[in-house]
Amino acid sequence: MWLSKFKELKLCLKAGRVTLPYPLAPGETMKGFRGRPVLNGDLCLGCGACAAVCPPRTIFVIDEQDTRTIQVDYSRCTYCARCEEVCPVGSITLNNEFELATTNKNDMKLSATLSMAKCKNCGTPFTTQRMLAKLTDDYYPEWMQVKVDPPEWFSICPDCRKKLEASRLKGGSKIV
Amino acid sequence: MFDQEKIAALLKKHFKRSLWVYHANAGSCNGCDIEEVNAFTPYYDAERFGLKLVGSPRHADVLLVSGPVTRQALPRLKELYDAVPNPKLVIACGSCAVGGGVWFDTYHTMGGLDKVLPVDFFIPGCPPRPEAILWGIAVAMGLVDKKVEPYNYQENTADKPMDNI
Amino acid sequence: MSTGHELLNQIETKFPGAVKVDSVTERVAFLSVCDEQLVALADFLANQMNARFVMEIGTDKRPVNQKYELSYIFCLDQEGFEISLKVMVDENKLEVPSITPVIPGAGWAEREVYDMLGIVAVNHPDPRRLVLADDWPEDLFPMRKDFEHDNRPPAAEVKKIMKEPDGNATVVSVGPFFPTLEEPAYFRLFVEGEKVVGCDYRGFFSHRGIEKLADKVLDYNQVPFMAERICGICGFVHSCSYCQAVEMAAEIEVPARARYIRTIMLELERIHSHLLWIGLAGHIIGFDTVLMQSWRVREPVMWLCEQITGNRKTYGMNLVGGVRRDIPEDLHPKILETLDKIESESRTIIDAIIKDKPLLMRLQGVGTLSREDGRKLCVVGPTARASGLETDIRVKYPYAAYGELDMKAAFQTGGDVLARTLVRAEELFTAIDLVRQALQKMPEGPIMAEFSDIPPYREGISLIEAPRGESLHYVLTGPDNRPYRWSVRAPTYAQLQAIPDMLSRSTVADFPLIVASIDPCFSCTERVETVDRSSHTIKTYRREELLQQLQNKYRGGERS
Amino acid sequence: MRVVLIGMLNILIVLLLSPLYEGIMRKVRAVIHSRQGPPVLQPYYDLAKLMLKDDQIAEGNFIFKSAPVLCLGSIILVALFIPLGTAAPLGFAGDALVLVYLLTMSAVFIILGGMASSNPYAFLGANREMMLLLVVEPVLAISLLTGAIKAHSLLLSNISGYMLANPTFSMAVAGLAFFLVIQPEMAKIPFDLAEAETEIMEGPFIEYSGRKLAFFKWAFWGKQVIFVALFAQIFLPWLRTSFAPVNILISLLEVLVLVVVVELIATLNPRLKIEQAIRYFAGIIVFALAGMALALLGL
Repeated sequence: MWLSKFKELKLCLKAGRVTLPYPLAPGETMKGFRGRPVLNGDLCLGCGACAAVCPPRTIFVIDEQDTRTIQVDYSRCTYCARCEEVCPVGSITLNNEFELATTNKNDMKLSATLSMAKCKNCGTPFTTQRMLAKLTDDYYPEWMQVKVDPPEWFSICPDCRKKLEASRLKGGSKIV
Repeated sequence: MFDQEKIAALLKKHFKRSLWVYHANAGSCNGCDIEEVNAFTPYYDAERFGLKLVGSPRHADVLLVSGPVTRQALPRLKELYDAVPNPKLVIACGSCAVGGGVWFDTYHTMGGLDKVLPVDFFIPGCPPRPEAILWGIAVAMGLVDKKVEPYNYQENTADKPMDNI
Repeated sequence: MSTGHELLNQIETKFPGAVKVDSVTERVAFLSVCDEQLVALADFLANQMNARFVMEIGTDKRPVNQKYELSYIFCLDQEGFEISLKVMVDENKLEVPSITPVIPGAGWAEREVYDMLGIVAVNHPDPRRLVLADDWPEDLFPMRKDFEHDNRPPAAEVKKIMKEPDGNATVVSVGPFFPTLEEPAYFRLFVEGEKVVGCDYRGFFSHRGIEKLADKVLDYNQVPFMAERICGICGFVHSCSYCQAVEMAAEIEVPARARYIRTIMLELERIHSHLLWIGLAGHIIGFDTVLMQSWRVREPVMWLCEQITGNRKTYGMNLVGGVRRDIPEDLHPKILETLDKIESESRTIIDAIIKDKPLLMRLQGVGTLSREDGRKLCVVGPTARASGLETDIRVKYPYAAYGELDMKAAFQTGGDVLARTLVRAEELFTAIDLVRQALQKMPEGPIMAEFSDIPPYREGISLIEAPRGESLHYVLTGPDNRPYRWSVRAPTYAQLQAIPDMLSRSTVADFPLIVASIDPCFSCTERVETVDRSSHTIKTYRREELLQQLQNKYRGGERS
Repeated sequence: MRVVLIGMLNILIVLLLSPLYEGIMRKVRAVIHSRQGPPVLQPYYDLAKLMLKDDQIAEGNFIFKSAPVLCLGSIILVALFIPLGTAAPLGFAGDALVLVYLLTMSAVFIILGGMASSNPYAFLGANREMMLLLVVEPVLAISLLTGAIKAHSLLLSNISGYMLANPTFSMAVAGLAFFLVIQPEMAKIPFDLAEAETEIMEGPFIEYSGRKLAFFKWAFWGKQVIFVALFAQIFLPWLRTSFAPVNILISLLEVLVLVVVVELIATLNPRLKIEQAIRYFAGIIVFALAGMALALLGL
């Protein structure tokens, strides 16, 4: 019995002290670690793809009259990085920070407020200006080639588009 | 017979050296609980900062709660809170306790600890790494300052007129 | 095919015209029965065909066909075949005959169905509330489709449903917050001195309404992340199991590489879970050095997982159809190196443990569960294998890449805590070996299947050998990009029923160790919608038996 | 005057140094656990904090309230009866018996406090403490009596003097028996049954908080030092000089070494069950009695 105890003692001492210096020295994370979500307002288009896939439903798209706000409240975030995966422009990413403790839950709120584009037909705001600009930039060359569907289509809200298309098919008026 | 505020201030100082933790799981998935225990194991060794897990709430200074607080756990949790002697800290650990987690709005949870008890510190993470828990405790002890802050971006429309469309 | 057809033929001969075959494959048969025949058929399956009752799943299908559907799932472990018996319940009748009298293990499931859907199991021996909070109103049933997931009804009158001890035993409440149970669970031990003479259990402190969210709010690809949070230790098991169930229902072929990656992650999870268990068991008996050393050995696995998946615990790897992250070639040396280190270190620790006499004094002969009792109580996983029951889902019902790997299930015959420790120790090394094999055999290729959409109203069942035992996921696909019904049966559900049996010869000092020896995971068990709180049916019956025994032993049986 | 001085010194050593020894034990534990461990001064911080905390149960019955103070008081009293490098301050013929009684007293107050807590765990803990007391105290008494028989005196200093002069076989048996009860008397694993955190949530102390808990803890640590010191003084009487301060220093070092040994045993063993512990000590009682019989036979 004593022998086994000595063996155990040896086993324990052999490992030596393994305690990491953290938090006195900075902690390291592995490459690819999914830490805190970061929102880059300069890139965000306001498409809301992140909000649609978020399992804890903690990303909101809040539309007001002239603005659209993408709000991330990562207090209940599950750090799954689905938002990062679906974001078309990389405006929401998970960085490697994990030291998130705070006294105030508001510290965990991120938001980006973007201006809305108004429908050229009815004046209702229907998407963000950036979204519109992005679509135009992406597809403008193609339109120029095929010479159909003038870009003006994109400045009109889906509702108006439907109506206008309907009336066009009936041989009605042209687009404004 | 004592000046309560003075004592509380004095204690704040002493909490830097000695903080006894009672850990309550209010319906969590176990992830946070295991990481909390992990914070006491050799690689992280929370005990070197004077932390100790205690078995009775009467001995505790900190109520470390994980889980979204389920309806069934709520009354027990309140009893527990009352059993911890003053001055005490309440720390919500993990996304469930901080914000309610995936189930923040379901019929059987309360959607986070701050809905039912006054919470002093939040440690988000799902689950928080042991280092994150140590960091949170260090913030609670006043050893380090919190790092996170809110971010609000406002698009400046004046720069980019949308006339090109 | 033969097994399924043979069996169906037997049933057909025995009960002509009683069952309608909905579908049959090599692995599973979905049958419909009428409620008059249910009890006889369940009796036949469980008590003559040796099938193991796994779960009863209730679905509110009123929006589709004005009926409730109850699926009773059985497993034929010898043949590796699953049977689902479906019974339709009329929305105005809300009654079904109870199968608990013939299968005691169904007691919890039937009570849960009542709690969740309001369907009464007629003749149930102990129809008490199981899942919902004590102050939940009587007439609200959360799994009905017309119940909103965020409906939080005001508190109703609290009913005292806990049992009182007979005679002059003292009540010792364990929990719901108890230092060695990392999770809330409430046991009432009836003790005389240090001897435990009975117990009662109230669980479901972790009932969070997960299943409701899946059929009301989240979509197919959000559910895996929630499933992972059913349990913080064996989360990957749940997300993987859910995905497999959906993939089965939708007939999605998962790429081989994804299956291997799943296998590797499942086994890594088993490694850290077993090391964790060894540590906690040591902690419970006051041997903190075991806790510290085994968790020290475990930590590199966590780092490895973080490197592979981006998180230490909740890996977020699974989506329906495959996995999100690949395990690149350049990580292989690191994985193998970590495994070597863990293998040699845990071997020395386990060697030390099994030679430590005082430690063996605490483990040997404690919480013994005989092979026979184990079979009756339907225990699964390491608990079953420690009692000499050779049930390992990885061998009997191969999933992921297990069919292509070489493995042998560990088993012991002692049935006590020591045997459970040894089984877990052996599984630890099996798991290390499996990861090595999987890394070697992993084929190249995509990690995500191509599929268009998931057809509605198909059923899928997935069994996985979690570190704690068999875990079942059932999915009924739905029309609006989310499961119509998703139900989980965690291993602890089955194990908890064996606790009173194990406790029967124990003392207060042994109690935490015995509970821990099944490696309980209450959050799994109570996850959601479907689970357990202790079967009072079995428990009551057992307790009386036990009281009788103890009285005979200690008091000469003078009291009845 | 000298008595008062030495008395003060003993009390100071027991009260002021006992947390330090506790701190050292925690450090030893940490080394075995492969970790850094708390600072050696940690127990002082803990005590200071507990002293300042609110007392959750200010009400409660008289026994519940007074048990911690009485427990600490009895330890202070014991400190006056033990030799710590010098002769015991209150040494008189028969002090060995008084010592056994007083040491039992401190355990009795813990039991009373637990019983008065009206908590099933405290009750269980108190119960266990009582059962342990019943098997452990006899060993203590028997081994001291063995020494007394050999030395023909109940005076501790005479017993240790005899040990120094004639380390006989029976004295060795008595010493070994005494050593084996240090572990339960110090409430260390494998015999910390009464306070087992993971089984009965610190047993008798479960309902105590703030100052009362601090008193209990302090008394506990004091008792640890007293026990080890007593063993070192009586059964390891070598290494003494004629100069008192050096003697005190030597005995403190002896305590340090023993404390480390005790902690090593504690970290390398699991907690036993109460019936296992009782069976074990029943064996030791027989062993100690055999030693006493040998002493009577003159061995």
